[in-house]
Formats: sequence, structure tokens, C-alpha cells
Amino acid sequence: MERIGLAPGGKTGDVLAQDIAQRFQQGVTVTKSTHNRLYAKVDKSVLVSLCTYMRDGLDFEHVTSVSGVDWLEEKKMQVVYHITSYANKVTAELVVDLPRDKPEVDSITFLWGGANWHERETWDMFGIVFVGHPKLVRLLNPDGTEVFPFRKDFVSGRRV
Amino acid sequence: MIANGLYDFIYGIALWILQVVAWFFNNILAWFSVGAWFVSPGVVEFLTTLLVALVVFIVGFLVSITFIWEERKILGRLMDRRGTQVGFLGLFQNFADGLKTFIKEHIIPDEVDKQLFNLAPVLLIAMSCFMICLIPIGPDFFMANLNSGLLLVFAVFSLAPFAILMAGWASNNKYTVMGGMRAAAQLIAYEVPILLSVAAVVVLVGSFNFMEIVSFQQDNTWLIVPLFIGALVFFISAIAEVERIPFDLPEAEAELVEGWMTEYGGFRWGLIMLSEYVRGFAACGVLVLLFLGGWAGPDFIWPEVWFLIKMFMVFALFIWVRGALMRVTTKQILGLGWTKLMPLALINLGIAIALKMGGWL
Amino acid sequence: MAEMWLNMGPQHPMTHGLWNLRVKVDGETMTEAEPVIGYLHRGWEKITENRKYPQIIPMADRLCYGASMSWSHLYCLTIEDLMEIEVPERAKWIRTIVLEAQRIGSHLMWLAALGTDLGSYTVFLYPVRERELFLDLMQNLCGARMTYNYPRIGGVRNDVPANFERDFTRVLNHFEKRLSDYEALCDQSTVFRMRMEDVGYLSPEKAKNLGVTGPNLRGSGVDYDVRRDDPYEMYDQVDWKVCVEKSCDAYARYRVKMDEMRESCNIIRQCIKKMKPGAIRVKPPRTAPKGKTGWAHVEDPRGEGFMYVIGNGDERPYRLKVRSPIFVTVSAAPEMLVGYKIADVPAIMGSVDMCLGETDR
Amino acid sequence: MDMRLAPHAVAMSSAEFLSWSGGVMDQLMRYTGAKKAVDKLTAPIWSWAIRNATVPLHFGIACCALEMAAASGPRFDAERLGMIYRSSPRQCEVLLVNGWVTAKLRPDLRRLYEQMAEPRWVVAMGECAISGGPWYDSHNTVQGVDTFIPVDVYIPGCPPRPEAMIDGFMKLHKKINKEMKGTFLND
Repeated sequence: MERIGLAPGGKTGDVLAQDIAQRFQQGVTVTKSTHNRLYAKVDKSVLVSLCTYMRDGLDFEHVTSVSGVDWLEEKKMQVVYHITSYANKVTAELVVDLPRDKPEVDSITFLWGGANWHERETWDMFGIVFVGHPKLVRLLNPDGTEVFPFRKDFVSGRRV
Repeated sequence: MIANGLYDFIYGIALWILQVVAWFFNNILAWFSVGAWFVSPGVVEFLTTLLVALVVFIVGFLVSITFIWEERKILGRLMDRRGTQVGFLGLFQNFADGLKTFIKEHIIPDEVDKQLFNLAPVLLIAMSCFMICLIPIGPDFFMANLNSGLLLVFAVFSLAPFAILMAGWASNNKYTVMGGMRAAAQLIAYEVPILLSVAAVVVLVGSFNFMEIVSFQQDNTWLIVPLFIGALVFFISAIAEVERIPFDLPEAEAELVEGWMTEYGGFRWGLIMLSEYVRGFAACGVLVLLFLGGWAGPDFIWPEVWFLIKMFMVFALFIWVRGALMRVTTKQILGLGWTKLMPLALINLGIAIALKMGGWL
Repeated sequence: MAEMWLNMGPQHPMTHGLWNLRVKVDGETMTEAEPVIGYLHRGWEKITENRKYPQIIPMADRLCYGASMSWSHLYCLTIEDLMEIEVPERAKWIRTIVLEAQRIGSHLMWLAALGTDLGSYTVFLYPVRERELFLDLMQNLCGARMTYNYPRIGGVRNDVPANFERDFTRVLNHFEKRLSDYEALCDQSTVFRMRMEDVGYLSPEKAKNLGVTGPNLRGSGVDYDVRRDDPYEMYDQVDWKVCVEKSCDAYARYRVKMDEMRESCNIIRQCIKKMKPGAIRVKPPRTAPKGKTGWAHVEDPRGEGFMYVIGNGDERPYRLKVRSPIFVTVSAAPEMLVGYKIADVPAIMGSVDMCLGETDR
Repeated sequence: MDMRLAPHAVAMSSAEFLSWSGGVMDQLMRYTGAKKAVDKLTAPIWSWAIRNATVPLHFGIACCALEMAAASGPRFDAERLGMIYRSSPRQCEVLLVNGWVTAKLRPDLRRLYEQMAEPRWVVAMGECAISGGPWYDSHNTVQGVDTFIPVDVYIPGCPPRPEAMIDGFMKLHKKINKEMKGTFLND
């Protein structure tokens, strides 16, 4: 049924998954998809082009969250994007792996304004640098803290 | 000089006191010239005027204090909760507030302009108390019966923006400066409609003296009947003059913390709060005098009591407006003042002139 | 004109919680706005790494204390997605009822906060009085007034008390009559309309792009609601309509929330009729495999709440990410504020219903 | 005026005269014991006044702020005790800390405490203000307000019920009555 203020997209999660899989062969591997979910592992280099296509081509209008994960033993940092499409009622989870010593990934704030503070908070907590972010400064921690508190090697309970 | 019952009553007391002093000087110290000087008419009149002023101020002060109590209780009832329970029926609450400010620390922030900072509250409370003595409460209970009483009251009323601007500027704080400027803009915007509605009354009555206004209303109808629009304009502008809720932007709780009063604490703030309620007393008093027939009323009660009953009812209207409405922004206040109230006041003036020319009143 | 930076916060009567709105002011108009948050940041996500799964439920209550039930419920949904648990049907019905009651309570707290911002202390007290009724209902059910600790992983803690249906229907009938009182106080008062209409404009495209969700998004004319478009619990078996307004300003957001309160009453009544006796909880496994992930998103009264969890092999989560709707709406605040006057800030930020506990986590 | 005409005269500005005469009066009152008598007589009046007009600061941090709002609601009306919330620290007596204090908030809260006029009290409401509460192992929370502000009354509970908050203020009244802080007894 027609909803105000939204594109008439009716594609389910599986249709979107096949569309993405056959369009981005080398960088993206779609792990699982149901009628309203879509899970994929994305390489760092392909992320921005995939996101641009998702926003313009597949009506993904809204970034639900950008979360950082610190895998201490596997020596890698992980950024998990959850992007929602109101029109198709589908939410996509994109997982990007980064080296732990120099975690850098391109920022998607220029695509969705909603990701601005999420990326800034992830930098504030994990130290993952988002290249091209308009204002990458401390957000939640008091200004002047040097340590990234959410990393696994920072013992919680220690005072900043 | 002030021929009224209060004056004669207190004249007797003053004379008695001075005779006791004179007796002391004449008989014990045998200093006859000084004794005679004490009983001379000049000294007696001076002491009487002093005592009359004291009595009138105490009555005005107590009525303003009970306004605070009335506001808390009625506002509480409007909001489905009981007001303050301090003392009998909550009556002692404002004494507690008042006494508390005596023992508070006198804070003068160091980056503040000291002279102006101290002068502003003094100016405010002085103007307010000056108004108490200008407003007659009964035919024989008043301080001064001037022929230009009404004019003087509104002259003093329009002095307030200077004190508020001075307070706002002296506190050297961004919020207070904005609060002060808003207060000045609002009070000036509402001077014009209020004076126009008063002009309509003066056109009908023909004099500025409160006594004649009230006697005119006793002979004819209360002026609220012919000049209802004028009364409405006066009521709304009085709310703006006294900075109460729909128009209390200078002290806007939400954006400007406390407006121009932010830096004041302790006794200075107590004086400012008191002056706010005394200005409420003056506004209600003038409204009752001009439109509700002052102390006119069936005489099984004293005229003064009639006057006070009407004043408490008008102030209850103030409180009711405060309980129902929300705060208006500056742009809308000034818009309302200039574009809506002024034409209404002019229409009202037209009606007054027409009535006067037509000879009905 | 010289522009100055003005700090509205962190201790400011307008803020619901603690944040600092740095505003560049040219005269009274805002040219730039920059929200500063972090005053309530307690490292919530870091602490969850030392807690077992059931121990995090009371912590989730204290994320956004205005709507604590919806956050602890969201946490249980996430863990159920992680451990693939199927919740019994009666537990789903109870959860739906309790979530909608919490939505009404949260919207009432928002209406109260909006009342103080706009200056009317009455509009603060009436919703607080009604909210007490809903707190009593929740207290009969869960024992606490605000932080309930009621949902469990795999169902709910205890069954409904005696005459649960009678109390709910009685409170809902009383509440719907009261809702028309608030509309009389707010909608029909021109002062409220003057303050709220065409202020804080947020176009639908900007709202979608900037990540604004929930009633604020539906106030900007975008028909998306997680309860209908990605249904969880029993929302797909209850017929109710999503309220959308198209005028995209503060008044639209106010209108959406008021209609949502009526809609919630309708949902609760249907759920109470359709609820059948049965089991209320399933025994969940104690641990989750390492590296397994789970996430869920719900329609929190303030927007789209979302949680993402990664299992750690033992009873503790490896990582728990919380997406708070107000965290993103505050980042979109400059978009709504620039160009309006300082006096409009409380109206705009009041209509957005902020809760800083979840923003700073 | 030629000072030589009055050899014993002392040149003094009005301000100096004011402070000099104040000093003389003060010593006179203390020496004769009149000051102690007057203070002992008026102390109950001052303490009654400040007890029945304790004005807390309009300042909410977290969940306990909602309970503070509920306490001033129609059911538990806190105004019965004369409590009205004012939003400028200069005009308040009680700083009601109702929520967890983070490292970023501590300097602001300390400045707020110092801005308040002298007879002032601090009420720590809720576990987070008393001892950091559920956030005991957080890196950013101050474990208890009394580490940087002297606290007078602690109200336990997470969040304490509105009746508990009003009871906390009744305890504060008892404390004011006993300590007579703010009256002129001890200066």
C-alpha cells in the first residue's frame, strides 16, 4: 500500500541480496538473507561504492548504526554498518574488517548525515579513523583524554 | 492639607505623643521654649504625616505579601494540588521567604559594575513603594490626594525599564543583558495602549484625581460598563507591565535562566521579588479605581474592605491567566502590543469621546 | 552585527538532562548551533562486558529512564535473536501491553517537560498527575515505579496480578477523557499555537537522511513505523493505524505524539481482549557461542532503538552496541534550529522529547 | 576647613567612618554580651524561616530528576514544604544532586556549588550520587558526590520514591534546626 513520503519499493531482502551479489562480485560476499534482513562481509575498498549504490539505487535511506568491535586476539578491528531501507522494509548488516594497528576506513557521512555522530563516537571510543569525516574530535569522553576506552586492552574501572 | 479620616485619627495620636514629650520637657527639665516648640502645629503635622505614611506603607506591604500567598494557593488549586502548608493555611510562607533573604550571603560577583548592581534593586523597590502611597484605598484612607495622582502613578510605572536595564547591564552576563533589553522593549511597547485606555477614562471623568474618578463612578455607572474594551486593554497591558506569565519574557525561565535577575541573590533578590508584587498591587489598584468603581459598594462593609476585595479578585484573574496560558515570544509580544491592543485602545477612546459629546455620561 | 557564542547549558532549565547547546547568536536570531553532549557518559557498553546476560537487564532499564521498559525489552529481544529463543505467546501479549503503557507514560513525561519549557506550569502538572496512574499500574505488575526489571530473556518475570484487566480499562477510560483536557489547554490556546507552529522545520528528505526516526520522522511526513513495517511481539495481530503529520514543524511532532497516545490506548484494549492464559517464560541457555551475533530494533517512544550483540563463548557478551534515537536527533538539532530566534529553542527542543541518559550511554 | 583649628580631629572618609563605627558597635555588643543574647533569641526565627523556604536548584541529571519532578507533582506536592525550584544558583539553598556525576560534569557541578549563596546544603539523591551506584566499575563516573562537594543528606534508592525525597528534605529540616547554620550564632 502506498505510504506518504516514501518510494514505492517492494523488493524483499533476498531480491536485494542477489542484486548486490551479482553487481559487486569481488569485494562483497553476502552471507545470509531473509525477507527483511541482509548480512554481508564487505571489503574496505568497495565500501563507499556499495553504499552509494545502496542509497541511490536500492532506496536505503537511513543508517541505523555504525559500531566498532575490537578483536584483540585476531589482531583486527571490525566496523559493522546497519543500513535500513524504509521503502523495502529491509535492514542490511555490512561487516568491514580492518588491521588493528592502523584501523582506517572511508567515512560515509557525505552519503547519510545520520552516520556523522556514530562515526565520531566510534573514533572516540576505538580510535578507528574515518577518512573524510567533517569533524573527528572527542564527542562523549571529556576533551583531552588520550586513551581509547572501549578497546579490549583498556581495563574498565580504571579512572580516565 | 490631607483632609481624611485617617489623618485626623493619627493627628490625635501624634498630638498626644508630643504633649507627653512636651510635659517631660516643661515639668522636669523646665525647658519651656523647647516644650512649646514640640507642641507647635508644624511639628505635629510633620509627625502625623510620617505616621500616616508608615501606616499606609504597612497596609500596602501586607496586601502585597498576601498577594504572594494568594498566588501560591490559587495556582496550587488550579493545578489540582494544595499550595503551601507553612503556618496556618500557608499564610506564613511569605514571611519565611522574606526572613530567609535576610540571612543569605551578599554575593557581588567581581566582574560586576558594583554601583549599578547595588542601585538597581534599590531603585526598583523605591519606585514600587512610591506607588503604594499614591493609591487611595478608601475615602479617608490614603496618603496623598493629588490632583494629578493618575498621571504620577503612570510616570512612576514607566520608570521601571531603566532599573531593569541597569540591573541587566550591571550583572555583566549575556543572559541578563538580553533579559534587560527584552524587558525594556516589552514595557515600552505596552506603555502606549495602557495610557490610551487611561486617557479614555480621563476624557469621561475630566480629572486625574482618584477621588473624583471614584465619585464620578459612584454617581454614574462603573466605568467598566461603557469602556469594557478599555478595561480589557488595561488588564492585558497591566499583565505585561508587571511581567507576569504570558508576557514574562525578561525573566523567561526556559531560555534566559532567570533573565535579568540571574546574578541577584539573597536580600537584593528578595527586594526585587517584593517590588514585582508591589507593582502587581499598584496595577490591580489602579484597575479597580479606574474601572470597577474604587470603593463604591453597599455600605454594610467599610469602603476600604470593598476596595481590597475587588483588588484580590482582580489579582485572582491575573493568577488565572498565569495558570492557563503559556509564555509568548518577544516577536509576538511586540506584535500583539502594537497591532492589536493599540487599535482597540483607539476604538475605546473613540467611544469615550462619543459618549462625552453625546452627553449621556 | 557582532555575533556572540551563547552557552545554553549544561545547567539550564530548558535541557531535559544535561547537554550544552552552543549557539552563535546574531541579535536574537541563531546563525549556528552546536550541541555538546557527554555530560552523562558512563561507558555503559564497556561495563556490559563484565556483566552476565541476565545482569544487564536492570542496567538496560537505566539507559533511558523515561521509557525504561522499552529498553530492557529491546535488550531481551536482542539476546533472544542471538540465542534463537522462541518466546511463548502469552508473554508476547503481556510485553505488548506493557510496552504501550510505557509509551503513554513516556509521552506524558514529554508533554510535562514541554509545558515547563513553554512557561505554563499547569501543562507540567496535569500530565505528571496522569502519569502517576500509569506508574501505579506498572507498580502492581512489576513492583517498581520507574526502573522495572520486568522482561526476561525468553519471556517476562511474573504473570499479571489479579483484576489486571479491570485496572487497565478503568485507567484508560479515565485517561482518554483527560487527554481532551490537555488538548483544550494546548491545542485550543492560540499562545501555544503561536509558539509551536512553523518553528523548527525539518523537511522529509533531510529527516530521512539525518537519521531522525520515530514520532519526529512521522512529524516530518514520512510514514515509517518499526511496529508495523518490521513487526515484533504481537503488533501484527492488532489493527491500529500509524499517525503521520505533514507540516514538518514542532507542532506536527506534538500532534503525532498526542495521537500516538490515543493509538496506544486502542492497542492495549485489543491486547487485553485477545490475551489467552499460557506459559510466560522459556528457560534460556546460559551462554552464547563466540563470534555469533544478534541484533534487534524496536519503536521506542523517541525513535528507533537498536541493539547489536556479539557472543563471547561464556555467559558474558563480547560487545553490546546501543543505538539511541535521540543521539542522532540531537546531531540533527542544528538543522532544525538555525534561522530561528533564541526564544524558539525551548519549543523546538521540547517538541523533540530528548532523554540524555540514552544519548550519552 | 583648616585642620589646625581642631588638633584632635581625625580626617576620615565616610567609608572609613562607617567601618570604624561598625567596629566600635560590634565590639560594644560583644563585650556587653548583648550580641549573644540577641542571637540566641532570634536564632530559632532565622532557622524556622530557612527551614520552611528551602529552595532547591532546578537542575536534573538523570532518573532521580524524574522522581524529583514527580515529587513536585499533584500527588506528592513538594510545595507543601515551601519548596519551589528556581533556576539560578544565587537564589537557591539546596543543591539536589540527582544522578551520576561524570568526569565531564564534575568541574561544572563544583562551580555550581560555589556560586550558591552561603547558608547552602547539598542533598545527594539516589545511589549514583551517593556512591556511583550501578556504575561502580565505569571509567567515567565519579564514585560519590562527597568526593568533591560536602554533602549533608543522603537519600538512598535507585531511584528513591518521591516520598523518600520529601522525607530526605524533612531530615534536612531537622539538621538545619539542630545545626542552626546560617543564623548569626557562630560568627
